[in-house]
Amino acid sequence: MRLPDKTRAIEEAIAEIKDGDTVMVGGFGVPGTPMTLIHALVDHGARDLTLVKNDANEPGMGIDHLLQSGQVARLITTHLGLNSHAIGLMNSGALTVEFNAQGILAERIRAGGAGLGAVLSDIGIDTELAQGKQVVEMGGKPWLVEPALRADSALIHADRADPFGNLAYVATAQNFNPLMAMAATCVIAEVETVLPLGGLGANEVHTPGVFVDHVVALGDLSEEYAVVRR
Amino acid sequence: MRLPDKTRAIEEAIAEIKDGDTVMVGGFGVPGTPMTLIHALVDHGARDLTLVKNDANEPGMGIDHLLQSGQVARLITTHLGLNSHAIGLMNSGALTVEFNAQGILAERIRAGGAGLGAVLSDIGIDTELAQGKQVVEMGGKPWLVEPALRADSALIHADRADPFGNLAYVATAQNFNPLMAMAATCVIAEVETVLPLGGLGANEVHTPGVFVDHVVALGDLSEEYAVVRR
Amino acid sequence: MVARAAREIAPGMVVNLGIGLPTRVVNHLSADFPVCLHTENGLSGIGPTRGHDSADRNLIDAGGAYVSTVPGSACFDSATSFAIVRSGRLDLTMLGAFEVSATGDLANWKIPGKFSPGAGGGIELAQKARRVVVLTTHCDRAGNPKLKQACALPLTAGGCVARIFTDLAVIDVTGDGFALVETADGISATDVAEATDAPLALPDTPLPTF
Amino acid sequence: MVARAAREIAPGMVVNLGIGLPTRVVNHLSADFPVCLHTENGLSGIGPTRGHDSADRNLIDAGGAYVSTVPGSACFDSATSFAIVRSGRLDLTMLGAFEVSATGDLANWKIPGKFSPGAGGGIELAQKARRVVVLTTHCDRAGNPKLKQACALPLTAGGCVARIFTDLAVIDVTGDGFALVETADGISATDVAEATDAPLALPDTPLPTF
Repeated sequence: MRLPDKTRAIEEAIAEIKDGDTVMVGGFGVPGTPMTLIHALVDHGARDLTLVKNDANEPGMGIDHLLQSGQVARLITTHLGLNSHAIGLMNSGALTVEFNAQGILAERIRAGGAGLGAVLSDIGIDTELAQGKQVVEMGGKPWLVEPALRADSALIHADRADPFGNLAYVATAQNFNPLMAMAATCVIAEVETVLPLGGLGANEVHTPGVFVDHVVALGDLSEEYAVVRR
Repeated sequence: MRLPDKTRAIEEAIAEIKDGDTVMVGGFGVPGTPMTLIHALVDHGARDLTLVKNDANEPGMGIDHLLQSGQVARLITTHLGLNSHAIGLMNSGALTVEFNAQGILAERIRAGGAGLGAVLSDIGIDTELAQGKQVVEMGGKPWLVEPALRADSALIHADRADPFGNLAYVATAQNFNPLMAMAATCVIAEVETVLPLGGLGANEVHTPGVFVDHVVALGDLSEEYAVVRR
Repeated sequence: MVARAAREIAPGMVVNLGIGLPTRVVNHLSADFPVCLHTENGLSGIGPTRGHDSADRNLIDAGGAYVSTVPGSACFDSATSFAIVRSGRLDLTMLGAFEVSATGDLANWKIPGKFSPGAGGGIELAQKARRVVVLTTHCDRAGNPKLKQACALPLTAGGCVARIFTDLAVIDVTGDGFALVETADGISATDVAEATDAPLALPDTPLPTF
Repeated sequence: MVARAAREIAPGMVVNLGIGLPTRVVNHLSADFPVCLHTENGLSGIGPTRGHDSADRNLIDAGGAYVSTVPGSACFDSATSFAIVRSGRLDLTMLGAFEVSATGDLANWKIPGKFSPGAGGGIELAQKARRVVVLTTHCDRAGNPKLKQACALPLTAGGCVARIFTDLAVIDVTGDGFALVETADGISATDVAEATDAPLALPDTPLPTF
């Protein structure tokens, strides 16, 4: 028994993405955002996409490239505060935005990855975020139904991987990546270092390779990954 | 800013457990079962306990000591196949047993640890495990409501820890431990090695110390932790 | 039958082998066969079973057997382990059975009044693996058929079984009930039909043997 | 006011400091003060902020500032990070505010038609931290009071705020509305009452200053 090899050229890895797909994108700010896969998706050209991402990065960075190119119809997110361009698109009606509480977005994605239907939560139950949500009674208390989220593809950034797709993250570049890596039909991971099988210890794996479909080795990192000067 | 020290003597760590408490116990078979904390709880003597544990270990091992001493009124579990003694107690009515599908028990505990009310699942929906469960409609489909589980205390076994209670597990000794370590008011971890602060890398932590209340350093491991001869 | 069942595993699959007979399938997979074996107690990439003296006290499968790792193994908690199962990442599971019905219902966890140790992870494996096959003796110890028109025992999951490997035959569960696919060497279609408590469709072509 | 707010942190607490003014509290905690700072993007044990040249590109707080770790820091995913918040493991959060009501309602994420970038993690922090305190200027840039009988803006969470630190005063939210606890040096109770758009209870004893 040996574990299969899932390393791919980047074009091959993202070839399956189609117009109208839902695509999850890891990252919280710069850390963990798969900048290179995002550029490949711009080149690929799939349109009418629904993106799921914590934030919209900053103007001219990360998923803002996909917003600029007009490939995104809908964005499921938690906060756009650092991207005035995204807020402009939202206010003009060119982009439909669905806001979630951050931890609830995380749980909805995780529920999708765990094969659950939904989670019940009381977060935001007395705020406008509760509007339009299904409510169920349990134990004499009302709960909001927060449906599981899955995607056609997930774009993941990891620090290290092996050819089977076991992934390890560093620092705050973990964020939504391990959750999204469970919740898509096709999971594509760009990684800074591809180690040989066995190079990543069984106990240091954050995302088991079972969840991952394609591993793309990054070359030298572009400026977009670097520390942002503010 | 320095992180607080949570290392304790074992008697002090388990002193808070009271008659009638719900206690989660990590482990799947021998790996990850906190054998030493279990013995301390036998010595402590709290009665009328509800235990939450994947399995009942084998006769004369692990939580079987608590069953033998008559301290357990109720057991929430997934499988008792290796403990004929536990099955005998169940059949005689001396022990109330609630069976859960294994992954659903894991999710119910995780939901408790994540501050959710419940998860919606379709597991076992056409079997007798669904009997008596609340059903909700979502997206035109019926779903079982699987309520979150929390406990008064959780007994955890980890391989390594630092004094703040950051925990790391090895091999299949992980199992329910990281989940239960999130889901109790008082989380007590026995650990094979206590490293100084900083000795456990930030990226190799499986359970953040924020969830852990007491860290108990183990001395030499007893025979109960060893490979079982069958 | 175990060797025949092992050939059901296609290259690249993620596979869970249930407790009992299915576990033995691992001995029929070569060292360079590309496959990922999963066990629900938290390991992907199971390697060969270990004896007492070379066992790692912390490394077991869901049945309690001591196992090893392979290069690229990963360990995870029980929630992640069943996330793999429920989210459709398990290509195949091989399970034991007390009874299988002609519509693919599986009963393998409870004999009311006699045996009720809990279902463990069996319900999720049976309900959510992309393909569920059963590995079992054709009849129970008393000689009663395990393949029946309908299950009498409490179900593990309904309509989940695609194929059954027994000591007598390979049988598919089709929309029209059981269909004989192969027989064991020296076993006739009539032998299989007589040991099966439901109609058994025969192919028009000659039956292969295993 | 930031220094005063820092004294609100008791030894041993797990604390989340919101974006804006609250983040500055970290500069008023000594190196040996026992506390665990949490940031919702996945880090417990935040150390001092880093400048551009010494920053780690992968290590930021939820506001995007480059931070450092301390011995014993741990990194985790966003689901685990909010599990900490929602399950009651966060002893204290310090948040900014647009408005706080006399019943402790907090509005800090949306000004309809002007500012609606999404609430991020604010709703969960406000609703689930064991103690929520607000750190804000007493009035907005136009001079309008932020402490009001009722919030006009969409709520972040209802009845969550226990105490408010402003440039003028420390004010508790009690069952009977706002109660003045301390004033800033040189500020009278009358000054505070005039800048507050709701009744303000005064203590019978002399007011401490900060």
